[in-house]
Amino acid sequence: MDYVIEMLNIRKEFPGIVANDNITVQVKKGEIHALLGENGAGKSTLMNVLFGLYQPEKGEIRVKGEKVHITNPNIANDLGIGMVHQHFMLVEPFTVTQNIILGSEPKTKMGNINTKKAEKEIQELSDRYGLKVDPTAKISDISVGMQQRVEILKTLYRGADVLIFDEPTAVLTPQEINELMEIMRSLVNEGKSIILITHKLKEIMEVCDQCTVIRKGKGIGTVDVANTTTNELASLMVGREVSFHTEKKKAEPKETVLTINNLFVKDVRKVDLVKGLDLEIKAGEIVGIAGIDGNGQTELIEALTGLRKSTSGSITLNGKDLTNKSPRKVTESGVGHIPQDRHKYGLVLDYPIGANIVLQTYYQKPYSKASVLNYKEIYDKARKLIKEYDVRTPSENTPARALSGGNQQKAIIGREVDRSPDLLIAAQPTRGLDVGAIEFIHKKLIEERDKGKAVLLISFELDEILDVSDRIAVMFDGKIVANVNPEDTTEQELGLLMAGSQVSKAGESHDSK
Amino acid sequence: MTANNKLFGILVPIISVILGLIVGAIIMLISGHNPIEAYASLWAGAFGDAFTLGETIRRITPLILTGLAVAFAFKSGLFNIGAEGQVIVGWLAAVWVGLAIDAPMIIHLPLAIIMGAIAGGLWGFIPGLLKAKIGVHEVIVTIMLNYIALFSTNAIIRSVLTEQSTTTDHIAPTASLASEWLQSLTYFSRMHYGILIAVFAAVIMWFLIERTTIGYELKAVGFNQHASKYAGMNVSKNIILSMVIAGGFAGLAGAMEGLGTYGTISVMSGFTNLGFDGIAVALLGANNPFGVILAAILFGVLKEGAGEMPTGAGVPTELVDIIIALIIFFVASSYLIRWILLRFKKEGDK
Amino acid sequence: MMDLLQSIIPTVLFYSAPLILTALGGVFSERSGVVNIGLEGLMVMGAFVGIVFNLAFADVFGAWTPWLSIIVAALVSAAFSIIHAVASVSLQANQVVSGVAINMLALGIGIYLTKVWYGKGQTDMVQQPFYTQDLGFLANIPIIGPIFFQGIYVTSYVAIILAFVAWYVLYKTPFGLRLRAVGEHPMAADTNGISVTKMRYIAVLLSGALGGLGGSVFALTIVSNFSHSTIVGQGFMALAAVIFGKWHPLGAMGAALFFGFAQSLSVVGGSVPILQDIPEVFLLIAPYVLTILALAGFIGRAEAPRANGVPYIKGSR
Amino acid sequence: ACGGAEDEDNANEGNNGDGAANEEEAGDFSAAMVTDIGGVDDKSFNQSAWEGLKAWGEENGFSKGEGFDYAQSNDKSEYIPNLSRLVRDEYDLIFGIGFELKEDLQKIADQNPDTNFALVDDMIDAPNGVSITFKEHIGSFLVGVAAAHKTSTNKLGFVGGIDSPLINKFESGFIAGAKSVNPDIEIEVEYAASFGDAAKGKIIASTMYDNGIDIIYHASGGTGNGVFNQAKDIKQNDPDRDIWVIGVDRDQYEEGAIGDHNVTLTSMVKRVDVAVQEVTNQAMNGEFPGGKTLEFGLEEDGIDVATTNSEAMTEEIINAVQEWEDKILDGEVEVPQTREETEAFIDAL
Ligand SMILES: Nc1ncnc2c1ncn2[C@@H]1O[C@H](COP(=O)(O)OP(=O)(O)OP(=O)(O)O)[C@@H](O)[C@H]1O
Ligand SMILES: Nc1ncnc2c1ncn2[C@@H]1O[C@H](COP(=O)(O)OP(=O)(O)OP(=O)(O)O)[C@@H](O)[C@H]1O
Ligand SMILES: [Mg+2]
Ligand SMILES: [Mg+2]
Repeated sequence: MDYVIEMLNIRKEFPGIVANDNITVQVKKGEIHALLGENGAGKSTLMNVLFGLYQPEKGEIRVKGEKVHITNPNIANDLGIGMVHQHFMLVEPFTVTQNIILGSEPKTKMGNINTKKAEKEIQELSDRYGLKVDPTAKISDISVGMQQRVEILKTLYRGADVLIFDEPTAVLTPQEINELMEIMRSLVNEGKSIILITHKLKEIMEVCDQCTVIRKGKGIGTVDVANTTTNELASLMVGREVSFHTEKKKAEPKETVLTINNLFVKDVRKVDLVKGLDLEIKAGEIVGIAGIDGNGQTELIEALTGLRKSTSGSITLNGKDLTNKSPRKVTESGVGHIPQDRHKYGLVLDYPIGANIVLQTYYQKPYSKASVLNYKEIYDKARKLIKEYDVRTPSENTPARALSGGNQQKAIIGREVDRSPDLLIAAQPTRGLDVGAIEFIHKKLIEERDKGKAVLLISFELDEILDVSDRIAVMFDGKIVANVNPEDTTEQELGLLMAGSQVSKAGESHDSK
Repeated sequence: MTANNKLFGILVPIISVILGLIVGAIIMLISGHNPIEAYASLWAGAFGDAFTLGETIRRITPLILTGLAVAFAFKSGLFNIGAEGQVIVGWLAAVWVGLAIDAPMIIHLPLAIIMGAIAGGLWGFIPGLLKAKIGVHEVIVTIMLNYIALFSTNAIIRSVLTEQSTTTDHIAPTASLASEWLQSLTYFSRMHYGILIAVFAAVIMWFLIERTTIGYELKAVGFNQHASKYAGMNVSKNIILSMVIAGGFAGLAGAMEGLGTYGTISVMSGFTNLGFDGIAVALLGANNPFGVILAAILFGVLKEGAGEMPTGAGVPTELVDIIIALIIFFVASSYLIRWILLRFKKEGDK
Repeated sequence: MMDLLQSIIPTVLFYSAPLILTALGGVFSERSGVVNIGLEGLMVMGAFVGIVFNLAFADVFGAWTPWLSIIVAALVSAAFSIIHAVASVSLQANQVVSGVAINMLALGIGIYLTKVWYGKGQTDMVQQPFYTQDLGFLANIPIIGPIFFQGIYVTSYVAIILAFVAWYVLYKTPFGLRLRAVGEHPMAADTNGISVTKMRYIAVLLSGALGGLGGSVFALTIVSNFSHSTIVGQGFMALAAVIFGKWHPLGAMGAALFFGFAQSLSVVGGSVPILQDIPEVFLLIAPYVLTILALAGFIGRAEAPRANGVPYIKGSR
Repeated sequence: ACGGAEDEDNANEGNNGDGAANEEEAGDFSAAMVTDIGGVDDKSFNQSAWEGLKAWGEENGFSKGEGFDYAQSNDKSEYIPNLSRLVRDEYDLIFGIGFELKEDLQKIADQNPDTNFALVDDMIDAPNGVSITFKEHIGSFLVGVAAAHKTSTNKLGFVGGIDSPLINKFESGFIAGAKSVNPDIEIEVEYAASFGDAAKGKIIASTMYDNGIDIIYHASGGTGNGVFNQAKDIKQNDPDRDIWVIGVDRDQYEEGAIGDHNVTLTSMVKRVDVAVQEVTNQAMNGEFPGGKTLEFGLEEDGIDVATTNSEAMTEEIINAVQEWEDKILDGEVEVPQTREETEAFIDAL
């Protein structure tokens, strides 16, 4: 058999846990091979072993039939293995070119970096695979999608034949995902092989040839994608039946909770990103905001939650003005917020999970009296939420850092929902989570709605928007350009709206200025 | 695991101290001195009699406070290299009040102490404000403020508190922390009531940090400013507050020197080093208030005892600085000690 | 005006040179992600070694002694800085702590050995310090010559040239790119096959060498002997220059020159009519106040290398 | 390289910690001293004081640790423990060297009425204490005279450590001395605000020499290192230029050596050794002048003008100095000690 990569009976242990337990993966030349598994199943670990970042305790790796010992990434590079990591490995203040050549820089006779030559080569590579990357741009200035293409270029520049993608689509917009799929296909056409880690079964069905499923560190087996269904893959992965469509009753919207009127917000660089946005949300409905990243969603959320000042317009909650109020004021007025970056905003990672549970309420009774904390109350509360929201943690004293992403997210949702806010803002609440966790979170959002709360859902996952929302507001260029009913629309139509192709509506909002 | 961590938390400093002393002994052997004699005289220098014991306690007092000053700022992610300058202005303010005001002790002494803390706090406020509002690195501002404190204080001593003299008059007895009783107990050492204030300050810090919403906020800001802002905390206010309180502790250290040990303030040609030693104390004490007390005791003992080494064993006092530096290294590199301990444990388990 | 410049510039240059050298060391170290509070100690070590070598070998090497002294000082300080590297790179120590320990250790060792070797708290004055000189034909250039190239320590220009070399190395060579990558995102560097440990060791050793150079140049141009008060705070000023200069070699050089300028203004100020009536203390604190104002006013938020101070542990996030 | 006999003696101290067996029976009188920050090898008055005490001890057959000793202070906070230790070790006479010890010595003297104390450079007020001061203004006056005769630019410089009454005494005497010789001489005065900032000393000296000053008198401890450095640097570059430094406290001839030249014109020497020896002898003989202030000046050999640099200190200058010395001794000249007195002095010229 002409396997390019064979990982045979790999075992990798971490203190107290067997991350990979006797897993075998065999990848043929020119195929896209999927790795599927729940959060923490051991996919990233396995690939890090292949890339030389970890050493396996047992097992054998063969590249093109030859047994190899990959003790560091240099060796992997030499063997033609490249990896696009789950968390990007890019140096932000550097340019695209600098990032790509880092570690294998072309030199002039003088011994300094031959930037010209490098830029030319990268431009050529980029053109060849249709990657559309500007070699002179700074990483901090380019979009997430382009950053990922830089990561791909990095591997190609080093002459990789086998590319590993670790959850590449988790951070991408639908358009970018489609582009990526194209890129993968063209790579395979050029004779490269790809290993793709993803939680999105649809993607596997779309581009992959084979799929190896991992559950709790053990290899469950490899299936031929052409002969399987998403349902089969899902049950292989979690070991039980999974329902994809979220069950929910029809929404019964009541009085208006949130009113946004002609809102303008500038971003860090002092450019208007929200430009005269109007939006209303009623009690008992979930409004989903669909839109491509960078159309002002982040700024909108920040303005809503008091993290950023708006330059004009108004925000009203239950008839009370919330414009440019402090985050504390906003929270106290009855807004809950599941932030899109849970590590940056959602948690103090070094605090115990218990202390994180009272992040906004520590100063209130019963958690403190006259500024003195009441730890008993705090930890009682924490224990209650941990149980209720199925947060898997050794104890409420465990630092939040030690929890997996999914469990961190559950803790945040528990905290926000428990305060019973009139308006719950959920930004990318399921990013990077496995289907089990996603199911749970969607259920919670719908429960809130059913309790008569207003929910604002911002997501780049069209599936999620279509599945959970009662009403979809399409955001483009800082404005809501369309309100659609999820039942009467398709991904296709949404995609067009998100790309700003509805001329008549744009003209309408022009008048309102 | 957590029980293990606690055990390590105690074992690591102890082992570090032992290692530091061993390496110190090796250095002495190499340079032709007798380590046993040297350590014996060090011991005598710190605990030999009531006087040295009193002096050792006197020396520990400001070290506790500057240790707290550094540790407190550390808790909210700030590095207070400025304890040095805060000590100086605290000292100045306390002595100033001690000299200029005529009041009964019950008012005078607390006022002088508080003014010392306020002056130190003010000296912490400046870098705090600049950090919070403009994002200027606190390390560089505190370094600069150390010099400004030094030169300004010297100028004030010379042209305001005295007429071109280098030492002020003695403060009024009503503002003095010195105690005839303590002195008589310790054969005229300069031990004073400040030690009680220092220990009390450590308790205050512990309570503030561990038990109040203020501490909750300060630590949160130290760990993650974004999340703190998200949670509705005022990040700027907390940064400033942290530096002010830290400066207050250092100012108190200065007040201890001014009201307790010396009763005066003199023109200084260089830094007191209390602030820099405070960094070491805070580190060895793992930024924990009670750890700070223990670390201050250790350093106080070593430094006081060192005075006896040249006469007792012909060993230069600087050996103690070397030992202290080594101890800090070992504590900082506790990874190594943990690793070795784990090895031992594994062997033992088998 | 000319006279004033002619008296200020050489002063600025000799005062700043040790700061420039040491600050460059700081730039290398911190650019690689290792905080270096220990610059002061590295300077102390440099001053100590420079003076001791000079005292011991002046008879052997004659006029070459000062040059050899600073080279030896650089080497020994580099070796000394290995302690900081081991602690902060290999043993994942808190780098600030390790730096503080370096400061205490250097002074302790310096004075201890001085006492053991010379039997007293300070050394004698060296017989072969650096002397100022006119720099060849440059000194004859009209206007510029007298101001910049007459009566100057060659070491001052060595420092300035090294600043440009450092800039070239950091920003133009593969080595520099790798070093900066390690300080910004060590894991990215690691996945690109760059040894984070190796780069950081090299950077810390460079800071040791440059700090040693700075300390020995200070001792051999300004003080001429070694005692506990030879290096008092210059290392911290160099650290301030690193930050003030935004972790850029030329920025650090500019900052160091600025400190030198402020320092010399506080002396020369006395003879400038406008400044004469200002109480002395204001001139004394001027350099420090100006630095703070400059940071608060024009320079603003300085972004440290992102991974500065964070030990790199393979495989963690 | 350099280092006189005293230094070699010091070098041995490290090893005889156990105290070699003493050949002679120790007498029942003993004396010791506490240094200020700097220690007995500071090439300044601590060293000088120790030399005096040692000379006394050797004269009487004692050895270090047996009959006489010192305690070194590395920090202000160590004065009290050091003084107290010596009291407890039952020394009969304890010296505090330097005005920095004033407060602490006073305190210890009050607490220990049975021990005798002596403070160098400042006054204490106790029946069991004696104050030893020096007429620095007079010595400074004389080096001012020497400088006035030596200068060819008629511009002199004075570099002080910390601006304080003590250092003002040096300044006043120097100005008065120079102006007495030639009222047209200009004298620039600068203070470094520190006794240990060589860089500052160098910058000041550099500015002064640039401004045409050719002789600088420094009373600034370690800061003076920078002054010497700058002078030597100028001399190295231009051996023909006449550049001088006047040293302070002890003969700083060594510091001035540069090749075949020496930039130390002279030094204002305070004979702390003489004073210490004198007072110790008095105390041993039961004549301790408790409660008194002893002022050491020319008559007492407490002040001296160094003439080691015989090339620079010409016969003519030495004679001139001698002349003014006589005038002072005769009471013809009253040397000012403060800035006000100096102004009056100059006006009267
Ligand atoms: N560096 C590490 N040290 C200790 N344990 C680790 C480490 N990295 C991963 N693990 C553990 O190994 C297991 C597998 O983790 P891995 O990151 O491979 O999962 P994954 O399948 O990639 O999950 P996800 O889908 O969330 O990315 C997890 O249980 C995790 O706790
Ligand atoms: N250095 C480490 N030591 C111990 N456990 C680790 C370490 N690094 C990772 N883990 C474990 O890895 C697991 C999560 O890893 P994983 O990469 O799967 O997270 P994730 O769910 O993908 O999170 P993210 O939202 O960051 O993508 C957690 O169980 C965590 O405890
Ligand atoms: Mg993963
Ligand atoms: Mg993940």
